[in-house]
Amino acid sequence: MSEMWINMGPQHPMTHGLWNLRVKIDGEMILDVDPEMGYLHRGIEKISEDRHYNEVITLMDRCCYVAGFAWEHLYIQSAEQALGLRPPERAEYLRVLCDEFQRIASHLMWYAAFVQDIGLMSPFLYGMRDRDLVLDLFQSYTGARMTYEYMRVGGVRNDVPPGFTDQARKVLDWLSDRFVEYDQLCLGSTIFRERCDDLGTLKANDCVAHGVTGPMLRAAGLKRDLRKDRPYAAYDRLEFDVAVADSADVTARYLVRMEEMRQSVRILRQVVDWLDRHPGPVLAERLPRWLGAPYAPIGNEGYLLKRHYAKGVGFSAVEEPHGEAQAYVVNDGGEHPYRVKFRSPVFANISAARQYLVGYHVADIPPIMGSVDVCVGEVDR
Amino acid sequence: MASPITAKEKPSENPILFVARPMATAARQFAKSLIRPATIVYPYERLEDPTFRDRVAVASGRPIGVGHVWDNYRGVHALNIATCISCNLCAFSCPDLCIEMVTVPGGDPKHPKKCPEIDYGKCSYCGFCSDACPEGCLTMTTRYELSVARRAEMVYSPEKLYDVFRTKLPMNPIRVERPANEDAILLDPPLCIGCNACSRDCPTQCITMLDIPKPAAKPGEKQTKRIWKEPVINDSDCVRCGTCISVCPKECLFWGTRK
Amino acid sequence: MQPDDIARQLAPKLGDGLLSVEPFPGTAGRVRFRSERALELFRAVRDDLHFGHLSMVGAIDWVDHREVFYVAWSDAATQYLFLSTDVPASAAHVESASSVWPSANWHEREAWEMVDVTFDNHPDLRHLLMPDGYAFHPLLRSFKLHEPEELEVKSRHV
Amino acid sequence: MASATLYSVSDGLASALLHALGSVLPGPARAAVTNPNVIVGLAVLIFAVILLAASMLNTILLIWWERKLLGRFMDRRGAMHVGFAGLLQNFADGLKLFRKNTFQPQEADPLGFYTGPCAYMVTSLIIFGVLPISSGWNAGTLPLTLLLALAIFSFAPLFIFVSAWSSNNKYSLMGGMRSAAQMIAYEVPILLAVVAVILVAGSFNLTTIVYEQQNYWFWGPLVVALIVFVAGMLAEMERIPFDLPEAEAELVEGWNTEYGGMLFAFFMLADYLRALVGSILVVLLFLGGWTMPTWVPGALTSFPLAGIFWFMVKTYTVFGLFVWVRASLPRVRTDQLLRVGWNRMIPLSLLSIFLAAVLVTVKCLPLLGCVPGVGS
Repeated sequence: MSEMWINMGPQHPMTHGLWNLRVKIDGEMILDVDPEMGYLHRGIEKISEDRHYNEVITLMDRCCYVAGFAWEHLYIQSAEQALGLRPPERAEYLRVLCDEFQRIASHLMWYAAFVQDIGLMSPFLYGMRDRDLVLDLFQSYTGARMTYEYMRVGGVRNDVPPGFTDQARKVLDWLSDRFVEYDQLCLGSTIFRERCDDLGTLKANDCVAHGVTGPMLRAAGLKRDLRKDRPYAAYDRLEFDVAVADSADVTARYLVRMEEMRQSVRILRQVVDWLDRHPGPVLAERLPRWLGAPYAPIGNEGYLLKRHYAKGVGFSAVEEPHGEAQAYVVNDGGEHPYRVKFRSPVFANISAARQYLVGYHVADIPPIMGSVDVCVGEVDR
Repeated sequence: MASPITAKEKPSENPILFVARPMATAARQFAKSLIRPATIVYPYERLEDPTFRDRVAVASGRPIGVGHVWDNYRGVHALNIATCISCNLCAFSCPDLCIEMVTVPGGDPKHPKKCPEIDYGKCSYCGFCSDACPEGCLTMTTRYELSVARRAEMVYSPEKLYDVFRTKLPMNPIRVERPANEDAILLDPPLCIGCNACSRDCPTQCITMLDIPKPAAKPGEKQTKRIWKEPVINDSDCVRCGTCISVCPKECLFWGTRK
Repeated sequence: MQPDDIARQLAPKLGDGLLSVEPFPGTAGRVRFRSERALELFRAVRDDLHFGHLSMVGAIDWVDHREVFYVAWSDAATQYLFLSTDVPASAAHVESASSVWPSANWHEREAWEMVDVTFDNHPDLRHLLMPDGYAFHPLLRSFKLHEPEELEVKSRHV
Repeated sequence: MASATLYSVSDGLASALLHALGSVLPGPARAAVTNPNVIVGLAVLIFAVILLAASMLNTILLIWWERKLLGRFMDRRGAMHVGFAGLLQNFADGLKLFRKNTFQPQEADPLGFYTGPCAYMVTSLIIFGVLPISSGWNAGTLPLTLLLALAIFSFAPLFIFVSAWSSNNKYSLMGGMRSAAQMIAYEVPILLAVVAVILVAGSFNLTTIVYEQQNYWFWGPLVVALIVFVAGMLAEMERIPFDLPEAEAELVEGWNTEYGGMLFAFFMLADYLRALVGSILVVLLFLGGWTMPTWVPGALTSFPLAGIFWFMVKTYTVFGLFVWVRASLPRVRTDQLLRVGWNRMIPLSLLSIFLAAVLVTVKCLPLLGCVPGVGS
């Protein structure tokens, strides 16, 4: 066979979403790749310009559909900075609760998709099954399983219901046992190691140069985690370790994500204990009119603009399950954000695709891209 | 600080063991699921059924739904037409513009009563409307089965939402605390003509028109038709819906902070 | 790292190319610079201040001018640094950062197609999220979203 | 227990039918229909129809079996709605595929595109003609049935490649290429492993091989050959971990990407026909075919058609093993398969031949912990 381009996507089992990986191959070898994005572009940044600060939250859940909480948290942090508000402490812990459970759910989703990519059939369903328990928890206090709309500028919508913490502990116990099974199914299998060792290697300096963050960067041995480096919410009051591996390949990414789930369980146990001991308000006491319960935006625009909140900008970053997400919110004093800009970690991770795909086989594309953990919703936004 | 996890832990080259570990795990799972697979056979078994949840939890050992709060689920809305005050807040707060206020029978002919009509083709179930509802008459229920044969059926009229209310489904018990609000509706007195529009349309009847002294007419000034009354707003009853601002013909009401 | 430190380290290299360094939430500070001296600034920030990781490039349309902003991260200082430059709307172009930080590549493509800021010497300035040949720049303020009534899909009568 | 054979049943059926027909016909016509040659012809036809129906039914049952087993491995239930425990689900699926439009890509070559799946199906079906199911339940006593079965079995990659090439799709082409490359890697070790069996049994005839196992099944002494054979069969059947030609994650559906409707159903059916054949071959060569060990109570081995019953039990168990492998192992890469084929499986199979030769020479077969068996 001579060289040819093949389109992996936009409808392809490897893509896990809508995108197109154009691959130039010679036989089974990859010579060049060119990711094409934009099939899921919904213009969230543009729509946000026409929405109230709280109404953007509904878009954030849809930004990344497997890590909605992380994006809500990200946006809320920036918006609070831009508007000069602080949430109560209990809300911060609740946000950590959401974030870490979301990290587990997202990593379980990644696990399911990743093992499916290398042909492991049953762990796919094990991952989905256990993720469902976390979604049950989400549903019990937010009322939805994927699109939570739970965090508010200035806090969170409501407190967790009574009995939640006990249930959360049970789920955490169950999940800790399952992680052992996952390792047996993957690491214990020589075929898995044959498939994944020394595959898709991206060394630390390449990661930094190409903006790669998250588990991919930590798998290259760089100990960088915003939760430790620039603690936000309640992370500075919680004990955990940063998962790092050193071989920078697909196996290393697997190990890092597995360890992150274990660390999340560790964090969550502390958070749940804290929540039991410290009742309190979950929403800031005094909020601007358009930030509390949503009030009518109608009325006299002229008067409205006369007494706006001080102009401000908000910039914040959170450690999303996929990596480092940033949001930049510009408040020009009106009731809508003037400009919202998001930095999606997967966006940067995919943009480096040429660095970690070229030179491997066609059959290696699914495991490598699986180990990147692509979520197209947040790439295209 | 934990030491870095090292990835290299080469599996043994023994070809027998190499299949043994994952296959043993799969077989263990097989044996477990012979007793009770994780599947919920949906139309026959429902997650919202507490007896079912407990049964499954016992049979499979999974912490499924033990203490699971199903009532918080954000499903189809229920509307209590009787207590609705037509304040429009649900429609204003909807980020997807799926709520339209439509006239329902029961109001007086001059000022018809308007209640929300929800288009579930657009609704994103964010719950902002029920959070905004000052009277608690628009809530979300646990109903989640919504498939219809025609798109027009996705639009739930107030009567249909009232039917949902009457089925006595578990209502979403979460009430968002209204934060103390520093905003109030203020009056710009020189502009007011005392037309009574705000007081007439106020959904909570919290605006009363009080007489104000009529200033002495200056010589040569043309007599205006000004009614010498002025609205006084009772802040504790006001739900801050802004209806008065929108109906004010002279734009003399505005948002502000009460001193 | 404080804004003053940054200013002190950057000033000798850039001279009048550096406009100001001011505090900025969540970061070590905001460096405002002249767009003509962009490449020098990027090199100085990467090599002298050791901000080796470029996280984000974006642009804002302020109607009369456009602002291009960069966010860099330093592992040593564990801090972000915010760089921004103003370019006139009539000639919105700035030197590409992708020769200094390869990660700028896609971010600049996005900024170009969204806010219409051209990045000179960019290796591959193509459409990223929008289809090829798309004539508009959606994040310009002049690009108005349709009124909701226009967007509404009328239900079919069946 | 050769009281009834499949051929004698169909022969009796044919002659009864034709004689009944002849009795109502006038003289010359009666003579014509009761001609022995006509009877034999009809008997062969009936035989073929029974064989076809039996193999198809078994294949569909096999798919159901896989779906149910795989479901439990994955902590779910498998097909459960159509018929009892979902037994009829596959018929419903087949009906659905049958009703679908058969389409052809614009640039495809119709000749290869249509003949590929048909030939794939036909070759898979032909093998059943030479497989003995129980004593006497086979088409004929050809001396070289084992070789014939394996020869037909290895036709498939050719037809896969034909249909892949003529689909004019890059994914199909890569799948076809992989299929062809894979064949070279696993056919040789399979045949070498079979040589070990032939050495011990002293015959190419499958029936004889089974009778040779009356006293001890071959899986004990020839365990190395069994491992090589099972691994090779997994590759031959294109099942995980060796399903690279249709590796779903990267090649969409591999060589049958462009097929839909009944043509796809042909591929699907033929895949499972081949899985059935593979399981049957394992049973015949290593697990004593329809024979059962002596410690099994006589009541369990002497009822009518007990041979077929136990044969089926063994076959479905062997297939269950394949399903277990599929449920717990990931897919290997092409180069890894080739490496395993050439570097591991061929030496192993040569070793198994050597072991078999030693065993035959020193005549110590029953000493090696094999299961003593008895003919049923």
